[in-house]
Amino acid sequence: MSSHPMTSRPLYFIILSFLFTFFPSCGGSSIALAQAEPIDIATTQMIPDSEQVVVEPVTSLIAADHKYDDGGMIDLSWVPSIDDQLVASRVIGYKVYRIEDEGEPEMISELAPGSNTYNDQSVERGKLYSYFVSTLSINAETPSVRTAPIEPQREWLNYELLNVLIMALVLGGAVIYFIETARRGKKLFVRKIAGLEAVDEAIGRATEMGRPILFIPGILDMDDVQTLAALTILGRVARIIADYDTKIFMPVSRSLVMTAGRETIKASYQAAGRPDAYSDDMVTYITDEQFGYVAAVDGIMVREKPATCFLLGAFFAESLILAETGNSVGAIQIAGTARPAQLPFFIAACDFTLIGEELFAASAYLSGEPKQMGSLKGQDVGKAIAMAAILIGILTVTIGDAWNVEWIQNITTGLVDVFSTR
Amino acid sequence: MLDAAFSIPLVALSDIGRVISLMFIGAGLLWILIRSLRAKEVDRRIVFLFIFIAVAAPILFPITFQERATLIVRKVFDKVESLPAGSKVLLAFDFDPAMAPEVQPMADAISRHCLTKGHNVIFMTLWATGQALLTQSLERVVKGEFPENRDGVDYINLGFKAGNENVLNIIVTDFRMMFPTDVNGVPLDSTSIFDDVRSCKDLDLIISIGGGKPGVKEWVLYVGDRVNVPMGAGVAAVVAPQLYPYYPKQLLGLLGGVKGAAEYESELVRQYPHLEERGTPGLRMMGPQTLAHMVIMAFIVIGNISFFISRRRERKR
Amino acid sequence: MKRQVPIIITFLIGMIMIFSFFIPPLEGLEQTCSLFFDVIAVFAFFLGGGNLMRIHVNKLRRRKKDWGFSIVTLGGFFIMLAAGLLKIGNPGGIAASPTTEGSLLQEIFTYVFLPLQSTMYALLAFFVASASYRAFRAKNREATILLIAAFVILLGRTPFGMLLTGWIPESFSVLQVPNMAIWIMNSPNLAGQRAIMIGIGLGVISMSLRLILGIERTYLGDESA
Amino acid sequence: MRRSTIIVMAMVFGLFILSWIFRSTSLASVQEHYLIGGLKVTFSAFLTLAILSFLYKDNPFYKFAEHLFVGISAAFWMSMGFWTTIVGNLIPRLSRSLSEFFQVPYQPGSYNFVYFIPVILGIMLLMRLSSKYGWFARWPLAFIVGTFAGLNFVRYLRSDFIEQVSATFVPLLVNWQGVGHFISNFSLSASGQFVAIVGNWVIFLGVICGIIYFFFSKEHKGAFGAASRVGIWILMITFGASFGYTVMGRISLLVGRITFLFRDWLNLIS
Repeated sequence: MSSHPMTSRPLYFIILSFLFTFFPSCGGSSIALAQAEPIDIATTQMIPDSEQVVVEPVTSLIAADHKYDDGGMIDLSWVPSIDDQLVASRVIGYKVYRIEDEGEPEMISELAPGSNTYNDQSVERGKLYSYFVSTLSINAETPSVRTAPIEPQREWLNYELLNVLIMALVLGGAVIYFIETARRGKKLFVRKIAGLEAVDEAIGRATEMGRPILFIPGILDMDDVQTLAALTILGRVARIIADYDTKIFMPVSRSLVMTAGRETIKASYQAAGRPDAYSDDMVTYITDEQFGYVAAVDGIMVREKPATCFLLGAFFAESLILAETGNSVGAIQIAGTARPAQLPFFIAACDFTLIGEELFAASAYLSGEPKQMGSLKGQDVGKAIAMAAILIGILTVTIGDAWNVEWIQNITTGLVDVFSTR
Repeated sequence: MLDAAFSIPLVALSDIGRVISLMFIGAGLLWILIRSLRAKEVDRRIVFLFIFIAVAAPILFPITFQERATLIVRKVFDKVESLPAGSKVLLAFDFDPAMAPEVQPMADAISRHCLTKGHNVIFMTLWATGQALLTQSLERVVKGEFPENRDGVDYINLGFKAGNENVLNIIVTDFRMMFPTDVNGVPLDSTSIFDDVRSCKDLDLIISIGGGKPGVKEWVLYVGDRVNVPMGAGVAAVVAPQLYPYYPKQLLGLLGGVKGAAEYESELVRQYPHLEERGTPGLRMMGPQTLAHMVIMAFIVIGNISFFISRRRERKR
Repeated sequence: MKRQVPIIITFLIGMIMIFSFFIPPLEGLEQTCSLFFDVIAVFAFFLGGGNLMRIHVNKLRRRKKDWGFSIVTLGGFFIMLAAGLLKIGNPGGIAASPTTEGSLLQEIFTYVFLPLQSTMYALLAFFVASASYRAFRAKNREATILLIAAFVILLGRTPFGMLLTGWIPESFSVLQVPNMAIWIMNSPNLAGQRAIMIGIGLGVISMSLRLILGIERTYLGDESA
Repeated sequence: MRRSTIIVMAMVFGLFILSWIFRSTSLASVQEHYLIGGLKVTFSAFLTLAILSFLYKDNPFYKFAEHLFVGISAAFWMSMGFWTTIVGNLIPRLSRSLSEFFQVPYQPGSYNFVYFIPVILGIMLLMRLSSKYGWFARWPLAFIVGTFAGLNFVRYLRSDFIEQVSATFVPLLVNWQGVGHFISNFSLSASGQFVAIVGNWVIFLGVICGIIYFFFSKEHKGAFGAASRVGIWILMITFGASFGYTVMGRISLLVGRITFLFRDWLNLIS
């Protein structure tokens, strides 16, 4: 269950609830403290008093509007009955009752012993609710006092996530700013990426050997960043292939990737001035099913014996199956993925591997497009923020912890608040 | 190296099959080593054959080991153990038959543990193929071993919905919008297990068992971090390392691969000895695992020896 | 129509999804969009099936290489479709879960789909073995580091590590292989994974932004726009 | 066909029949439909071996299994999607009579007409099958991309960026009570202070250097270059750990298959 503010800051809320009880009109009474009101509910059962196990009621029952929602929740909290013990408890549970717009009490939930909170998610805005909780023994029920009526409130901004919003604006702003800078013609620097020079060499090798090139863009759809990066690199590869007049073969596992792949290769062939050499057969769709696709690509590899394999995009378990099969037919392999789990296999089994973000950087580097270069630079701003925050955070935590310096500990708390949403 | 190392358990094991298969594997590795030393290629099919034998032999002649739960596994166990009976636990079976040998043992162990403790378990899956597996699991573990538990009261099977993360994004605030009925067409409103459950906020524990996408990562991103419900996870070994950054803040614990399952099972059997006869597939799988690991390590060593020898020869030229 | 409308749709939906995160009253709209997505996702499955059919019918018609196997694919496809979509052989009839125990769909799943998929995946065990023999070599410093880390984890994940190094006294217990493995997982592995996670996270964030703002349009298939 | 091919085919076929007979006789005492039961198990075993045969070399049996798999899986996803989501979530909101036909509880609502939107978008997606009206599919595609981009933007920002930064705030001097205490309690115990301190230092330097390695807009020279080199070492340890961890998973997959062959098919183990 989500812990709500009242359990952590009781004093603050008691003062507030005190205020609201006396001045219910001030600022939308969102907290209702239990009031002593008689409750007429048929709890007494037909058992002589002497045999009834009467337990103490819960105390300090508070109903408060749930913060930062659309006005659909009310939080309840209370101090459990003093008879609610871990060992030999006489309390067998609690029942939560709700009274809607001064109507009849309605039992809305039964809770286990030890419970001290409840989150009512079935309330509506514009209605008044009051609650009471009764403590159950094996044969009796003791109701608590009733809370004052409360109306759930709607909030327009989730202030708990303000830090996320600010960070989103900062990072988004940085990305957009650098894209615009790059568009205006400013040259942005991207460091050299090992393995990229190998692309030309690998294509040349395929030409010499007279064998085809296999391009696998991963197994995810067009909504995955890695697939898009792979297609950008494909554009470049296809351009060189068109010049060399080598065969390219691209089996895909998503129909949308098939269309995008065809358009990309077609565009490259056109740019190379050889639109006639292009054919739709270069890109074929196989199946969406992961291992069905792998089975088919494996088959293609051993039958067509490509000289070069590009494995760029989002890969899962198939990474090693493809890389090892490619290796067994003697292909040079250039791989790249941002799936950390598959990287070790690519690093081991392929000739060149683009590690994680290098895949995105490579696509920016090859295309030289302002949008890609700019966002790469924008992401570096994010990394700088992360590094700075980590550095300060670690230093303050270390000093604050080791020598108990209070003001430094306060900095840590502040920093944790900024970089935490829980 | 292998034979010497295995001499300790071998003293106790008199089974001839075990001895013969171990000797066979040892001799074979020696043969590969000698071939490699002479700088001769070893066909990959021979390597394949070896790994097949190394896995098959301990299945035919079981070797078992003791396990002790590591902290990261024990935290999940302790959480399930410490919740009071009747707590609402959601178990997500986000895997397909391909991954099942690896994660099914932990799915079974956790299901057993939850039902033994008397928790109310909600089963669901984000994988279409997961629903068919879920049906099998329920038949075997829930209906087979806990016949007194009632569908809709003590457990419920919500089944599969298409949409991956978007399914999670809806149930995080409203189960009924995504699942008007359970897998058998019974409306959620008519089941007592959902009386008090409107959204993921009302759960006491979520355990996602998976290994692909959508899987544990999506659960953390879309549900765990949003509602602050404790989340545990059981995953295929391949994704476990990349989930470590979420532990312990965003995930309370993590079971990685068959070893995670074996550790959980050992803890479960220690606490509830009567569950041992229900099967401990994770622990049993550790035998073949160990032998295969030894063979793979031997391969790495042999591969590197031959690599250094060939490099030295090249340098001499 | 062809280009502008999709860009507007992406922008609107993307913005709704982002802002509903911060503005509680928008949550309902976000949920509805998510549900729409789930429905469209099913149509994507149908698209997959349609594409498959088209390709294999084409293959058959043109008598391409290995066209005989296309009959197998189409046969499997239609049998499964009959069992699944029409619920043929489902004891519970139309109202029952498609995967009811004993239904034709569940039977095909158990005896055809399951062995095929899991064996395909199990091939990995062989490839891991051949890769470790062939490829995991201490070629340079980086590869050596990778190798050593892998070796410690391999050893530490089996009961064997304890057998070999269990004798090391408590005051040096980090040198016991299982403890070393745990330490690697909890410290350097965590650090590396976190660095990758932060990097990729930022990549996803900036890509999402580019998609929503219409800067990135590759997915529409027009490079020029 | 060559003669050897025919012989192999005949042998496989013969073995298949043999296995069917054996399996059926052993099931005869337990099952009513023992002939079908025997066929089912034999056929699964045949498919298992057909895929495994690829390890030796590509062959018609593998091709058969591969093509069968492709067809079955596509139809499986279609069926599941149709029954769970279209019938489960869409039809109850759209039509009372269809709900009655499919026997699902109808959910009336005054805004239910909006659920025609995904249907229309879905149909537009299917238009991709036509080459003339294929461009209509861009609309649902834009919807898909927009949903994902929006959802991922905030969630990755929170879980994989913001939370990860604060999770890295680890003390570099764990349980610090002075140098004297540190030296007198020095040990290499796995739960000791020294190991914890080293661990946190590695986390600190590892995360920073790892991020530096992925820093693309600055040349990796000097101190920056050195840090990036440490970064790649940390990444290599990470990948090594991943590899070591994964081997186990991959082996268990094979254990699963071999167990099936030995237990369900050959009856060698119980």
